[in-house]
Amino acid sequence: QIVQELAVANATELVNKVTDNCFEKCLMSPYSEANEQCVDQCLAKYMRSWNVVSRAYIARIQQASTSGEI
Amino acid sequence: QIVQELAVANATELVNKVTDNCFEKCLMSPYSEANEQCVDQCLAKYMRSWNVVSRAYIARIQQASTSGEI
Amino acid sequence: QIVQELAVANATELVNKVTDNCFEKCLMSPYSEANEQCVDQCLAKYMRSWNVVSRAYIARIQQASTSGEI
Amino acid sequence: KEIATFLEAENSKQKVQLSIHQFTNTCFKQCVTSVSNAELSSQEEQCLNNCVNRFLDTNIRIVKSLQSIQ
Amino acid sequence: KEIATFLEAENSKQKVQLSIHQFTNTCFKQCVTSVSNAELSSQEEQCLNNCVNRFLDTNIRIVKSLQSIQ
Amino acid sequence: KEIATFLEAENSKQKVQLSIHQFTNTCFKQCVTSVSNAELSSQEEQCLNNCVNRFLDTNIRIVKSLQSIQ
Repeated sequence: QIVQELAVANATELVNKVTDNCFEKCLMSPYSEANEQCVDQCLAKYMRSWNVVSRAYIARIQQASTSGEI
Repeated sequence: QIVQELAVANATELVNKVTDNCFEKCLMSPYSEANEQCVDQCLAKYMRSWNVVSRAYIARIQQASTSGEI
Repeated sequence: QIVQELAVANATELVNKVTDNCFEKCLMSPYSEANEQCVDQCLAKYMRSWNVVSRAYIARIQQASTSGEI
Repeated sequence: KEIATFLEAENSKQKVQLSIHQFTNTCFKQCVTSVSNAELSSQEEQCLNNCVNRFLDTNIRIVKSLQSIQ
Repeated sequence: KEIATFLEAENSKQKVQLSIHQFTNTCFKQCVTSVSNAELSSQEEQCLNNCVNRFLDTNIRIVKSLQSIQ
Repeated sequence: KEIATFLEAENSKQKVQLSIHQFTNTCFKQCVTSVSNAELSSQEEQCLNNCVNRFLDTNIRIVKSLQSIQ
């Protein structure tokens, strides 16, 4: 049950951060127009970025762990 | 007692966000001068904005709830 | 044990805020170069700022407490 | 069981309140540029309304896209 | 009862610490523009002092206004 | 004892996840300026990689400096 709660927390965090970033990149004050295509591309790009960041961070942790740094 | 704690949490959140926003809009580095008139107007405008946002959000929730979206 | 947990929480908060601020001031996209000298100076300046802010805030609390404001 | 229902209702109300605080903070920054008087202009009020609705559109679209990926 | 007093005192100290972290973060961003050396200039130090005091002025004025509305 | 080990492992995994969310948020803002298509350019991907690594360099340097001061 804890694992499930953490998964929900992670999904919520992801949705909140993508919404903030893609709202910022795709919608401009006075916000009179929606821009769904931009939001879709932004989401795709955010997920790809998440993968790149994730790989880079885990590589760094493993490297530090192998060299006995942590 | 829980209701009261939530009310306090809400009031604290409101005070913090108004202070941040009105400090940002009314006071400029090097911060040598106070600007009480600006802070008063900013607070009034923030409370009006809170009401507009609140109505818009609740209208949207009710609409989604009526159409069975949520 | 509570005191120790609070000390850890404080140290973590300090490290996070210094890292954010000094990353922002010292490193520029595309982030291809490190800038250790800048980070060291930034950290020193942040700690000095922490001391100035701390003194100013505590002086204000004591003043308010003496004048019976709080 | 009544207590559980009561707590759940309070919890939902609290989430709505927190969303209103967050939206007001985000949309006030973008839509209210001048605080030289205490009234909202009709453009500012329209912008706040649009801001909430476009933010929710963005949020809903992202949630649906992420659900369809799974 | 002594434990309660101890915990309350720790809680107040912790709140003061968190405020100092928050003020340092906000005021460092505005007052310290260059980190080309490790010393604070007298202008920067004055700006940090003013920043804390003006932020507290703003906060107190907003709290008092909100209390008088109720 | 197995439960404690399990909870600790989940806790570490959760911290890694939260760091990845935070890094993606920070680095996406800086490295991804256009969302006019859904693919990451090689420059953007390189920037994201560098961003994570420079952020960690900064973080590690600050932690070590603060430890050496104590």
